[in-house]
Amino acid sequence: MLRYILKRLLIMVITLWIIVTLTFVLMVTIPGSPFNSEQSSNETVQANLERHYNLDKPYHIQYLLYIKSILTFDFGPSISQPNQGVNDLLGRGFPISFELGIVTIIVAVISGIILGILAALRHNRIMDYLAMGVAVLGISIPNFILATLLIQKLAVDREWFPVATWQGPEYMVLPIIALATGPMAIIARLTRSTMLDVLTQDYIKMARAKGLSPWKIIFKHALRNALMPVITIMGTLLAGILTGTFVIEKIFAIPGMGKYFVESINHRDYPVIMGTTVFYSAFLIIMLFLVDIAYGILDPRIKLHGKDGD
Amino acid sequence: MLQVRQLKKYFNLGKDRYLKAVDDVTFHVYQGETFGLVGESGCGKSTIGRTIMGLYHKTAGEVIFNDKDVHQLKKEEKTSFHRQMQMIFQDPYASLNPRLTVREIIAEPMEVHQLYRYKQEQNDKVFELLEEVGLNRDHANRYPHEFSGGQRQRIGIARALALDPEFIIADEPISALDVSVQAQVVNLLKNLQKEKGLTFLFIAHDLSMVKHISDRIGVMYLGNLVELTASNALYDNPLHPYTKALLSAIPIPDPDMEEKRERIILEGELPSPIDPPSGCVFRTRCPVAMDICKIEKPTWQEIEQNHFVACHLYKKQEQHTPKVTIGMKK
Amino acid sequence: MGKDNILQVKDLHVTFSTYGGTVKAVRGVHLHLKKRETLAIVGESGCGKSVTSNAIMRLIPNPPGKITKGQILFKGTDLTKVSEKKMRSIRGVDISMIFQDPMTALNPTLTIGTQLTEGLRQHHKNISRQNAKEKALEMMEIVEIPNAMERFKQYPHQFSGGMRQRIVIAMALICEPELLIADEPTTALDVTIQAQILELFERIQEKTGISIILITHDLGVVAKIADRIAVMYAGKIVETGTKRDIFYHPQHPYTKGLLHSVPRLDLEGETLEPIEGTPPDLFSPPKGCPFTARCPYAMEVCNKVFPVHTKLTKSHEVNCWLQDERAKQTLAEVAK
Amino acid sequence: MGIKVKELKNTETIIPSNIPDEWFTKKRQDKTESEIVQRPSLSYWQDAWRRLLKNKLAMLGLVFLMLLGVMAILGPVFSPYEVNQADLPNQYQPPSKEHWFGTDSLGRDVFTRTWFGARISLFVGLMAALIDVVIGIVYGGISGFKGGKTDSVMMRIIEILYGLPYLLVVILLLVVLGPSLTTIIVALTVTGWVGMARIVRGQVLQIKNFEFVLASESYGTKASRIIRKHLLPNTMGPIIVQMTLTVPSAIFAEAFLSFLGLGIQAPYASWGVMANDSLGAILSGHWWTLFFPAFFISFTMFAFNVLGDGLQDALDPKLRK
Amino acid sequence: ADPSDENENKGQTDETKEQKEEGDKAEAGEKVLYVNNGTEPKSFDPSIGFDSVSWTPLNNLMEGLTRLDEDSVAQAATAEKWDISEDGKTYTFHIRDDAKWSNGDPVVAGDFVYAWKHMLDPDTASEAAFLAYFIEGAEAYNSGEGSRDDVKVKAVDEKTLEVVLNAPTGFFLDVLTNPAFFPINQKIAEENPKWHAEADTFVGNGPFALVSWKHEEEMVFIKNEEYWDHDAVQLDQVHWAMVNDDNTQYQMFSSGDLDLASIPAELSDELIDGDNVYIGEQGGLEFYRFNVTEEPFQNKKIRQAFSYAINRDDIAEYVVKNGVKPAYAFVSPGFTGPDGKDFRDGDEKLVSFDPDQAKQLLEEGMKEEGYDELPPVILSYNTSDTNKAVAETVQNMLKENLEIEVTLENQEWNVFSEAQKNLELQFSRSSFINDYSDPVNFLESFITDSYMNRTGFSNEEYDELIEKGKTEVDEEKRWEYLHKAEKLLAEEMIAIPIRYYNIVSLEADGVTGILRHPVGYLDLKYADKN
Ligand SMILES: Nc1ncnc2c1ncn2[C@@H]1O[C@H](COP(=O)(O)OP(=O)(O)OP(=O)(O)O)[C@@H](O)[C@H]1O
Ligand SMILES: Nc1ncnc2c1ncn2[C@@H]1O[C@H](COP(=O)(O)OP(=O)(O)OP(=O)(O)O)[C@@H](O)[C@H]1O
Ligand SMILES: [Mg+2]
Ligand SMILES: [Mg+2]
Repeated sequence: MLRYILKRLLIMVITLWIIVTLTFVLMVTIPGSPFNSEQSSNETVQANLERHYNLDKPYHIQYLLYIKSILTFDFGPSISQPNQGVNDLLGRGFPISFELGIVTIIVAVISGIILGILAALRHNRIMDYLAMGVAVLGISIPNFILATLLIQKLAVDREWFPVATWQGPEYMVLPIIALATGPMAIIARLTRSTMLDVLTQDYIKMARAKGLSPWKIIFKHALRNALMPVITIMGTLLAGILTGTFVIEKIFAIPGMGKYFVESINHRDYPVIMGTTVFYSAFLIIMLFLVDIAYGILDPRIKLHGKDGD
Repeated sequence: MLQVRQLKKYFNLGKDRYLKAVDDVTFHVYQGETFGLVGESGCGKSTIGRTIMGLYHKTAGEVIFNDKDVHQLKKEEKTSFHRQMQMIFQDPYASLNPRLTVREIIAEPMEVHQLYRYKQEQNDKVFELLEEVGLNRDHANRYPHEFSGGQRQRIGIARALALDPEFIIADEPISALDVSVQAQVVNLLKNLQKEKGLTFLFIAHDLSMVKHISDRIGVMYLGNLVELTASNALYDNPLHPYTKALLSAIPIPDPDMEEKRERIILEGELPSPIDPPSGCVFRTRCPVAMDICKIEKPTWQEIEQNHFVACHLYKKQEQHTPKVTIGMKK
Repeated sequence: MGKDNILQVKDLHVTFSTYGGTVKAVRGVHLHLKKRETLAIVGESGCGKSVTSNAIMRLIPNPPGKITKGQILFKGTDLTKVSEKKMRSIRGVDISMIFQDPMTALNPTLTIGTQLTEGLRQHHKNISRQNAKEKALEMMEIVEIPNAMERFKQYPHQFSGGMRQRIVIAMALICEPELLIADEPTTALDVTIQAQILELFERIQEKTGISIILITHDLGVVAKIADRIAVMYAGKIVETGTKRDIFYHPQHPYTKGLLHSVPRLDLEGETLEPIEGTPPDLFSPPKGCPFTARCPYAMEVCNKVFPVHTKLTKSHEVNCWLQDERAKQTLAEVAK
Repeated sequence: MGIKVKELKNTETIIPSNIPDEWFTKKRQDKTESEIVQRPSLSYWQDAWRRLLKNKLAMLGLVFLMLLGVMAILGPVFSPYEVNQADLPNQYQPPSKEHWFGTDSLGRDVFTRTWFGARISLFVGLMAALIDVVIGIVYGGISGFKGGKTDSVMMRIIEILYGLPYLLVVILLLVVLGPSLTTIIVALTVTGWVGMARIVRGQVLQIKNFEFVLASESYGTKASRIIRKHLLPNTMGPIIVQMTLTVPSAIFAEAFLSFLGLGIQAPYASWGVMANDSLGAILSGHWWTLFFPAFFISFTMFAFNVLGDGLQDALDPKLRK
Repeated sequence: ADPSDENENKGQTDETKEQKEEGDKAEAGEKVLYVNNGTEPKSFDPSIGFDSVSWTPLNNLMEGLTRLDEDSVAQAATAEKWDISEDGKTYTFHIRDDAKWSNGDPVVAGDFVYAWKHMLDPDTASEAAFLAYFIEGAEAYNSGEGSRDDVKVKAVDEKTLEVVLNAPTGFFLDVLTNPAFFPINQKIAEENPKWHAEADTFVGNGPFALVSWKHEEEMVFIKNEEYWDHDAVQLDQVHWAMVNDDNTQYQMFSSGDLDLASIPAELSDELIDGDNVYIGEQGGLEFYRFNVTEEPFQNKKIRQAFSYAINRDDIAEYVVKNGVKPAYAFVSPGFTGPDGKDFRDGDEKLVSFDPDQAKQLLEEGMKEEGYDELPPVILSYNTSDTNKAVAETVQNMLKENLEIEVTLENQEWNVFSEAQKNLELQFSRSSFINDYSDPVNFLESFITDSYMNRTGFSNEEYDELIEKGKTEVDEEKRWEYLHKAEKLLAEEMIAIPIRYYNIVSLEADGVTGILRHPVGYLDLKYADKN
């Protein structure tokens, strides 16, 4: 097990290194510089700026500097907000995005699973169609439309919730609804199909033959097995939500990190690009790893080996 | 015709873990005979069959077919080898591609070997084969799922016959079929053998069926061949304790016989081929295990004419078979 | 028959509606079973054995399945009529079931212990965790699982096939039911393991006096442990009788065919006489005797009318037109 | 034969003595009769199609999509307006006889633009899905078929692709390829194929161990033929299902790119762009500018999804009997 | 550090936090204004925060030597008064005695010297540095060629600051209102170079003090009691939200969460005529550049034809809306000349909409160049909804009036501006917002080799006019030169003016006294809310 984890860690590091290198190449290939503001400017000023941020150095030096910054976990100051280190930005934004993401995932998972179970238990009946209708609707409405609509209808017209910003639990409701509908729908559909599959298994029949109550059968026997595929997509889903919050965070003025994924690139804020990329990829890879571990915990059959046997 | 010498096939499970699916197996198959291979599930029967076909790379040993080592064939030799040796698979549901018509399935080997220049010829051959296995030409354009298990297995047989092989490995061709259909297929195979002078390696776990069809039988246990002899001799005079237990465990469809029968119930479960017991692999369940069984692997020896066994109970020096009373239960 | 029957099935019909049409899986099954008796249902794949047994447990998935007709009397109560709740209290307590494949009948994500005790805890609300565990350990001992204490905490994948099947048996027996339905309990097992399990069945029945319905297509198994046999074909029972009736005096051509198509280890050089052809499609089963198309004795009438029920002896019953006097001639003809 | 058929309809009423003696003569054994295959001869696809036809919701989706296709082609023809014909003083006209879906912020006819948008959205969606399928099949096919080391490395590459900042890649593409429809499709497929590749890989990993593949190998079939004839046709079901889900998600992704300003070039607009441009309608009450494109996006998603579900059921071999 | 010390600190911060929270809530009767800054300010280091999101809050937290009054004229602020030398090159500022930092320190001349040299230090890499190039020695120091000491800014004494300029610069006092010229508390800054990064350490000298700054979330200003003119300040608190979505900030305004908001374009028709709408001028122009090095725009007549084909009224009224004014010249209204009249007065229209003229000119131009068909034209703009709408409209107008099919191409800002700088774009959208309040600020963009030129245009006469327009001491003459230069630009038609920028804002009922300037930044000093 330990060996396995170490091996996975090594692979992760290599993967990360490749990602970082490719990102650097991408960064220096695309045109533009962090100092292209619409304000007037001149060459001297530009030269000073470039020198200040080491951008006048040859690429290999810049690359090494980035690698160094990654190894020391200090990405230096942001260019577009020079007061603040990249670490500060991420350190501040991440907990918020993470909170938003986690609650969203929890809401999405719980509601998605409930919908999925309802649909599976009432396969091909009204409830099934209803639940899947909700799910498809959830996938169908672009979340930026949903967000604006929710604000207008529930916050402006009705004043049930605050419009925007991030000051307490009641501020979370609308963004979470807007953010969770999509994943909820995906999870609902996934749960339904695996649930349908699991329900035909012999061990479910066996459980029924034991006279267990349907409630027990679903939650003790079926759900756990039906959850596997949900777990599988959880890693990417969470990572997706983390980046996907850009739009929602903008609309709701939530000070999360979602915007850095987009704005750092729009501003060519190189340190932030590097920081977010490393952070995000590491997060993603760790998530995928955790999914594997979760798998091992949920499904005792899966043993974690150094190598996937074939 | 076919010689298998000290064949080993280990599957690498990553790092230093090996699964010894076939461990040191030696036997011959003569021209025109049916050689039966029995043993419980997972003992390595299919692996032997597949290694002989060259579908798996061997770990050690040799497979000599018509004086050539199957695993060291040159490219052109390979083609002719494929034409001489064919395989029928266990599961008639899984071994036919559901997206191809019966014609395409049967014609595929011919196409691969480019036997016929014209479609017409090829079709004629397909029809001929279909009729040979008791189907008719109307079936050619249908899909496998439209057939019953027995019919599907006939299609599999037709495919195996498409290249006019001399030697056919039948890997549990009937175990997935209904009892009433099993006999149909077995009879068909027997007839084909008679007509075409085929040689069979017949793999099954159902000893009664194997005995019915085979001239000689090899009994396998956990990757090892433990006994090999003519099928009657095996039933009349089983030597290896495992063979004895196996024979007694097979229920006979005759209530009176069943009641009279004394049976040896083996204790315990099949060990895992990943770390098989030391010495004799059967010793963990053997009712007459001795100390030596733990230490030494019994050698494969011919005790009587054409009767091979691997067991410490039988030593070559003592020509007579010792009367061993195997502890019987109930 | 009367009151000593623990179970009586009368004219059971089960259908499944599928994309392809309605499958008439069981088309009028009559069965009865006494206390301490082992009834074997034999027949080939798809003839409705499992559906029948599931119907007794009321475990037919609905949709697509439905019991369209008939009665299932268990100790006098008609199981087709009782509420789902009542049925739940019968399942596992009065009637238990074992499935064919021990690999799939156990939930891979729960420990053996949990799965063993949950039935007990469901039906005896006031049983303590400790008591349930003790009971389970006791059961594990009965089915000969060594190291029960340790095994209790393990997961199914850590067990071998034979042990799993024994666990499934223990699970079925833990609430001490009066009727056990075993649906091909040994088909997935090796012969030597199968022998162990069959042995176990016999011992348990001796000890507890449980009634068993054993479903199988292996005549050897039947010969070993059944008291009575019901031969099923295309959704109908075509012949029933004691073990000896069926093996030594088979009346129905299908039963005969079945016996002839299995090779016997103890006989030499016999030729197999397979039943030619395949069973009929249950989407549109033939009106008459379903075996007609494969029957060497087939007569006009077989095609048109389902044979009447003929009682040959107290225990031996058959549905075949050959029993009709007017068929004598045909019999003779074929005999030639 | 004086017996009335009626009498024999109901078995229960039959008294054996009623049956004429002639019926008890041996019937000629017709061998073919017993061999008859009862099922009508249908290929896998016919069978699946038949089952799909029975799924009302999926059919609804299919019909809607076909209608959409027709309207995308013919819609603009029906309209007297050109797509980009602005009429500034006439902006924000609600739906009327002249403008069925009203006019937008530049006074352009929303009806015409909606169907033009359909062309672009559907084209982008279908092309992206198609390319995903091609790359996904090749990549997933190789990864799954080769297995072992190759597979692990190829899967790591996918992880790397996931980790790269997508926007950077898209911007680079835009710079290299210039802004165009092609660029957008390329941008959508850069990572889009990954899902498909994973599915194909999973399928191939599973199917390559099926006995029919082994059977084919046993007579010396070459790898390329095995992939072509055996592996791919059998992965088609999940691939098609995935495809039906890729189309709407590509339409969505395009909308997202538009949201970031990387989408389709003005004055042409996809549904995504139209919806995004008129987000303010929620506030202003010019609902028609947002409603029509949003409605069609949603409905297309819906249609593809239910069709995908239907296909999943129809193509699932487990449900076959 | 001493652990007990730390604990103490903690206690303190906790306390201040509590206070702040109380402050956040705002007691009854307190005047609290809720405004939106859009995003997090880039920096509150006056040298670095060179963008509008920094300027707006900075302008209320700090104060330079001068401050714009209601009429947008630079008035004495931190400087009580100043003397200008005869030659117009030396300015001597006298700083108020009661000018204090929010921590109570007096504001001294050295703070200005420190701040300005800090801005000019090449290592600071200030984007604003070029604004200070009027000062002698500044450019040299900033470009690394001169020394810090040669920058002619000096503290004569505690309260007297002397600045020497390269040339007489009539608008220097206006330039000084830019936050880049705000002072920095030298003592604080030397102790803690990151003094400007957090509310706890920030020290300002403006009408308001920063009490809380939740990055990316919210800033709270309270009235600065140390401010020399604190009696003029009416508001008790200002809350700055950071909402970057146009619709959302309007929705917040509707629900009462904001007192000021901009008008989403779609709502303009509905709202623009309302009572609580402020519309004012802003020094800035949206225009379309020609690349005169690329066909067909090497031809003047073709360029003119394009300009004549564009109906700016329609663009302003129907596309951009929000009361913006169509631009018929380059320099926006809002610059008052020596005669007290606006630069635009009497000289409103240098270009016009005339389809017939346009057609004719196109024909002539094409003949001159020998075109049978006009080479393909690509109109580029950087991604934004409004830019797109305008570009689409321009495209439509060119098609309607000249029958030219122009292709549109939008690009991500960075790619776009890089390409524009490198003269890779043929016909591209541009905008200009004045950095300081003088027409020359815009006009000098088009001199040969200017960093801002981006058209390939080079004209000796024009360069000369601009040079004179910058250094001429006689203001009237200077303006004449500038008018000439502008006419020349229009005649050459190097860029098509489209519309002037304006400032539009919704103000909640009861909000008064907010100052907005054509060039300059939101000033809440006199703002009030009832
Ligand atoms: N490709 C493979 N990789 C790893 N292990 C394998 C592979 N194929 C077979 N084995 C293992 O080798 C052993 C022998 O398998 P084999 O299929 O030969 O058994 P068998 O005797 O044919 O059994 P059955 O009667 O169930 O078909 C088993 O333990 C099996 O798990
Ligand atoms: N859920 C279902 N949906 C549709 N048809 C079904 C279903 N379950 C069973 N059937 C059909 O009912 C018939 C009888 O099936 P059953 O499982 O009882 O056969 P069996 O005798 O148990 O066969 P086997 O020996 O293969 O287990 C079959 O034709 C089968 O196709
Ligand atoms: Mg096998
Ligand atoms: Mg069954």
